[in-house]
Amino acid sequence: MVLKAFFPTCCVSADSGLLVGRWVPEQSSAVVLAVVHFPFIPVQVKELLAQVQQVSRVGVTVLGTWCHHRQEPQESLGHFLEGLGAIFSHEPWLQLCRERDSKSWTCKATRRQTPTAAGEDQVLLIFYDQRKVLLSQLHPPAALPDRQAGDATPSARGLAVVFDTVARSETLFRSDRFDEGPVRLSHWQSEGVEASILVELLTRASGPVCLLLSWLLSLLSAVGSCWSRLRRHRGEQVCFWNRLKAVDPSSSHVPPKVGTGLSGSRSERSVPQLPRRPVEKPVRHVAEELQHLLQWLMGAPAGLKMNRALDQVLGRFFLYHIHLWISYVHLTSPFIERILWHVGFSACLGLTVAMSVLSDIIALLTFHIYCFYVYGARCAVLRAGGPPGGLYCLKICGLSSLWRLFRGKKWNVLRQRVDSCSYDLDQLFIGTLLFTILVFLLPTTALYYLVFTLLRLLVVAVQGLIHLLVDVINSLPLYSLGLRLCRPYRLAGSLPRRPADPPLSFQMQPLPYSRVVRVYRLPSCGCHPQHSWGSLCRKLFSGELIYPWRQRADKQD
Amino acid sequence: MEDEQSFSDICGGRLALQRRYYSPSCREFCLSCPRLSLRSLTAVTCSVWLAAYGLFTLCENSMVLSAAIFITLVGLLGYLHFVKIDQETLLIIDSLGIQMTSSYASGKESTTFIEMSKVKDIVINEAIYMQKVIYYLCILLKDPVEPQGVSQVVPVFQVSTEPLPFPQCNPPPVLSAFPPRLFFSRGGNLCGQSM
Amino acid sequence: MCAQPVTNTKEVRWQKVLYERQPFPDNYVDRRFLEELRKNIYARKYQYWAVVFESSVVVQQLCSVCVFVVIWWYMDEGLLAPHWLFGTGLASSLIGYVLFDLIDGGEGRKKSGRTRWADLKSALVFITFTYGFSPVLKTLTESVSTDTIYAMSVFMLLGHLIFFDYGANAAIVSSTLSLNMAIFASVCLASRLPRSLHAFIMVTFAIQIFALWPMLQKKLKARTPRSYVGVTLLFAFSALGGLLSISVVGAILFALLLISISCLCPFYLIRLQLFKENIHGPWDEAEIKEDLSRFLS
Amino acid sequence: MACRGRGGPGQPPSAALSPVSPGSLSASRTSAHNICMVSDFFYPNMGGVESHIYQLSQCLIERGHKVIVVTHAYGTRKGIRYLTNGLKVYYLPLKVMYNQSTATTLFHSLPLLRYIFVRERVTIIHSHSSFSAMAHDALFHAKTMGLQTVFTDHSLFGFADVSSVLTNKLLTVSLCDTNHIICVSFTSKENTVLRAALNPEIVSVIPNAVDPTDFTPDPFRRHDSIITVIVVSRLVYRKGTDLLSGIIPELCQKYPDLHFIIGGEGPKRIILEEVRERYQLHDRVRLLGALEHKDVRNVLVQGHIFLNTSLTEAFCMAIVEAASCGLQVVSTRVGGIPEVLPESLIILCEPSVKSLCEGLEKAIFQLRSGMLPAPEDIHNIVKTFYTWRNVAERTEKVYDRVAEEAVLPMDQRLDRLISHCGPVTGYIFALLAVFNFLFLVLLRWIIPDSIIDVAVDATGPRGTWTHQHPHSEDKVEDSGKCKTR
Repeated sequence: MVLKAFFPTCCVSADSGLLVGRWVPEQSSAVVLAVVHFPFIPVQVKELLAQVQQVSRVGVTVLGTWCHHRQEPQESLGHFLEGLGAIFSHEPWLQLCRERDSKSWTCKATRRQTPTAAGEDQVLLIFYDQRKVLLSQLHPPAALPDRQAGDATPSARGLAVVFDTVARSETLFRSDRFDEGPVRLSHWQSEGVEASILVELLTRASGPVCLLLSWLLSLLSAVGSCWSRLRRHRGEQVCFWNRLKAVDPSSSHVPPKVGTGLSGSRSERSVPQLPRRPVEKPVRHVAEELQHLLQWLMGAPAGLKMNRALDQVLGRFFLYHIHLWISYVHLTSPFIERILWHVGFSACLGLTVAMSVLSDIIALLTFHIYCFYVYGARCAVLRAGGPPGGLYCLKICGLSSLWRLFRGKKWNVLRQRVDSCSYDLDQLFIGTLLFTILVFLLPTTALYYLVFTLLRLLVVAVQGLIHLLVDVINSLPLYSLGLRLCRPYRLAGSLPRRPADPPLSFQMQPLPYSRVVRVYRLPSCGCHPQHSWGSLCRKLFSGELIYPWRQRADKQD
Repeated sequence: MEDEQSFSDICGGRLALQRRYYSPSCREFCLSCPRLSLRSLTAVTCSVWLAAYGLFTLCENSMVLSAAIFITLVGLLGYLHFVKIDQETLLIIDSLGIQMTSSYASGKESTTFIEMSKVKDIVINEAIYMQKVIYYLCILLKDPVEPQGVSQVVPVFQVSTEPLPFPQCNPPPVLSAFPPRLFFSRGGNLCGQSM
Repeated sequence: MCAQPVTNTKEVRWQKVLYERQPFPDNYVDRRFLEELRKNIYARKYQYWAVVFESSVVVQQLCSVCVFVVIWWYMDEGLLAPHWLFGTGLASSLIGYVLFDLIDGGEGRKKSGRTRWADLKSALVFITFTYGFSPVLKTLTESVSTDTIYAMSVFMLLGHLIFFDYGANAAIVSSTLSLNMAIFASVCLASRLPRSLHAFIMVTFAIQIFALWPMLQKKLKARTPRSYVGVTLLFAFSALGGLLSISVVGAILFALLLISISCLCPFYLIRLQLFKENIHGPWDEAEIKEDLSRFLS
Repeated sequence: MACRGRGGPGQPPSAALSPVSPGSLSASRTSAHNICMVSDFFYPNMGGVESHIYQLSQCLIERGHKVIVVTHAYGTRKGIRYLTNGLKVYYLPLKVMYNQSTATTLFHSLPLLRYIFVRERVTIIHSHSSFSAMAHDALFHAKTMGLQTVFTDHSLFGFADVSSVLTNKLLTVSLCDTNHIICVSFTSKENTVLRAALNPEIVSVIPNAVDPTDFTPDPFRRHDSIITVIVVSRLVYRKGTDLLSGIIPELCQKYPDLHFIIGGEGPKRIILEEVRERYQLHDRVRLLGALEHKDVRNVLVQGHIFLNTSLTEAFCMAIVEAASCGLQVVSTRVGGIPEVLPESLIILCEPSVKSLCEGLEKAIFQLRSGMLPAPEDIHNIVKTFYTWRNVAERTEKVYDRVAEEAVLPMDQRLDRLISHCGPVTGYIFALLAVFNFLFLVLLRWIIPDSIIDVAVDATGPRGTWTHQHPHSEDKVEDSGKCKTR
């Protein structure tokens, strides 16, 4: 097996000395962590290593020698380095040499104890950036649980071992060359801890800052919405009083109070004109639009030939309903206003709360559309004076069973299939009569159903969009994305190498954004729509009620 | 050490294979297909523009022309950036891993690295691809949970539509790095039929 | 069959068995090849006049449709008073009802176990529902164009003729569907009449001619074939007469149609029998001739 | 066939991967064929056709031929798989229309089939089952490409109704220029000859076979205090389930110690359940539901009498399997059933409840009086009748004969279509054949045959399966993995 030596790039220009690092026998790879410079006392080096080993629980040892020829090759140094191998016994003993022109590297690994003296392995030298490796995490994070458990023997495999080793032996990097320690080391922090502390602080801080920023952002939006709400309300009030004042002199018999709207709503045709409140206005607008729509439907919509009598009956019924709705909204609007105003403060709890509240308000204010949809779809017993006829769902059911009768078949409930059946003459006659009538009335009801279903779908789509947004906000890993943006190397995806020159260098490739989102996605609580598109369309066609955002169990009751 | 050979892909186009040996334990295979030829580019652009001009003379709306130009540009950019692969490189480092790099015509590079410890096997598999049946080289990855199983199959050298240069029944030289082995996918259990 | 060297090939006779290895090649064709082939074993012999007699059912049904359309036309034009039609219909229904029981001396009634009370109830249901729905029928197709209604009626009446149970044993026959199509057509046509009373009477008449009349016919045909032929002729001539009063060309065409169905078609059927070649053999799917439903009842 | 002019850069290092040119192949060994079995019906679908294809292929591989199977994808089983002994199966992604048969347009399968035929260097196309649209498509394409064709018909068809008139016409078209046809029984041969208006000389009769080692008797598994009747078939009308529903109450009332075990599933199961309920026979009539093929033997050995109520049958494998297990067989006298077993082993009845009841009573009487031979004896007689090796041997002769024959060139093929299939159909299909040819020319222009790389033979004279993979086969089988992309 080829021996792999991972060498930190920061030690490339270090003086000659000893290589300190970890030996991973199962992969036959040597992870060099630092270089101990001359002069040193072997005992002290051993002590230091023992300390490090105790703290980090990584088997840090002396791996071999490092020789940097700045001047002419010194024969004596070579021999000296050879001799060191006897003091620090390690198997295999690594000998790394860099020539002056920095182009040529020589790398040898010798095994002493092998009886055949030619125990030289092939060595593959790989450079790595110590700082980046220290700070980053390899994905997929396989070694993570091990480290948390504080297991002394890392079961990480492959490259994760390198990461693990570097990350664990942080204590080794505490000292720099300005320290007055007994042993001088060369590693990524050896140029001075002070400077790097700032960097480190910044990096450490970037995480919380990201968190804080995201929180601030949501707070800001919430406060903003609250503020705009407050301000608009105050402005409206001022306007209202101004208008009242303006009205007062001309028509003194109108009492200056809010309740005037009530008297206005009693009049038959005219929609109450008085105070227009922020909620009432759009609601009223929607209601008016609905009225126009109904009037259009009561004529000959899009040139369709509808049954006049049924058309009129249905149209009048829905118009009456809209009228009821308008008066209801008008009556309750002051309370709703107040409630909404207070509810607006819930936005302080975050953007998602505000959006959820918004979704609920939309649902509340489009209740009439929902009602129409239900009436159109099936004869719900919501009101005493329910709509005439079972409308669409009943009609479809009736038509399908009568069509079976028409063909002389019937639905067998026990066997769940269509059987042929011989009917009596009078059954046939009445069935066919009803079938004919239903067929000719179908277009009228279908059109009403279609229009109201489209309206309902619009509302559902808006609500769904809001839910989706809330879901995305809830589950988006803001911290990880921020980290990826600011410090791409912290999340290392794969580790490509560039074979520029024989010594391979080891580069970190940041995780792509899509994978960041996928890996760090928070578990979202949002319920996904139960229906597929096909089943949704089928349900729409057969006139079943659809509740895209509700659990199936709720629908039973 | 470097040598170069030329092959034809499954559609009959030319492919060049370069082999580089950095060291006995580190080899690189580089498969490059010819760059986008000016002639085909011109032909496509001209045909799109001619069609647009024909449409323009019919409906006399100059939007058509601008839309055609826009579509051509966006399509070309998209083609160069996402579709057209100029070169695919496979770097194999013994006992460390396999790195696959594909460089697109626009200069975009996408790199994947697979650790050797995750590689279960390298096989040539056979598959139905569009209206063809092709051989392709792929890397089987080990399942971390179940050591016998295969968690993923990574195809190598998928120069867009030319999955593997398997010309003239010659085993691709890439395979000399590994013991070439044809992968006979088994039928598995067939409804309990004893076979 | 396999490469066994056989010395006395001539003495070995070929057998139609698979379990023995025979000294013949696999593609050997014996003299006995196809000896079990039979042709036209189930072919029937037809008598000309019998076929003509059977074709009268078709003629009857064509005439029914014709009479219905003619009556509707008269009503639409205002040439026929609804009261008169109702009276006639009622009278003929009563006569038919009495006849229905008289022909077989009440045997059929005993067999089916249907009481007169049930008959009365059915009649009441017909009348009440039709009368109750007639205003709805009147306004039902207001917004639909007349051409659409005509097209639908023609389509439905054709369907009625196609699916009617003429006594053939085929998958396409469905008397229920045929009757329903006729009622549908009559409702469509009735909704075009000027008043709701017209509509009511038209639908009643449709029930009489499409539902009750064929029942009587069937019994007549089974019991007294001669009177049936007479009734058919009478009915055909009355239908022709009615059509003649509306359109001469139509009447001539209709007469040609009736003649071709009752005389020419039987002739062709018998001529074409000569060319019949139906192959049977051991490969045919066996038919289950017994009635197996007795095990389940 | 495609010819490769130039060799690759550098000579092929291994024989397994060397280009196989058809010329050199035929020179080296005339008797070895490259056979492609095409049918919509193959494992994991179960049935007579499926096991026929599989067993025949195995025996042909054993005899040194190269065999591949082409069928359509079943669920997630798509792509290319290898079965035992390197039988290569292509599961093509074609749409299934009805009853596991693919939809046919006569054209859409040409590109893939042609690619497979070229890369596998197929010389003989062997299609199976007249219900399989893919089989007919493959015949059509193979003739366009100039390959030899063989067709095996597994079913019988009547002549009486409209649907059979139409299907027979299509069969006439499909078989009119097929080189050789194989039928599974003499009745089937007569039927096919009549249906497709063929020359009987080009129709061979090669029966199906049963692996006798799979169906061995086990007399200890059955209770001798009672009499058990076994029925194993799909519960559909054509298998006479309606007759069965009449036989069960009739005989159960007569013989209190008679039990029925019914294996199989189908739409008619409900009437059996109704009968069982109506006559309170829950303890005596057991409905096992769908059976896997390996369980059939375990069911068979539990009984004394095997009852087959089919209304039509080309070659009834079920009665051979039952007889091989040592059961007395009672069957209807329809189709090719009388040819299958000798009189001593089978009681033949007319397809009616009365006749079948008489047959069963006769069998019960024989059983009680001890006149029946021992199961072992029956097994020993039956196992000599039908073996797959014999089938393969005889099929090989057909291949040898076909390989000598010339495939009709395009003009003669058109002539034959027009003269043989009637004026209207003939011209229509001649036109379609011309279109097919033009489509083939187009495909050859887009992807020339020389570009299509040759597949590595797993079986056949240069098969790599046996030489290279005795170990890996075991290993892979143990892990039970199956994957394709």
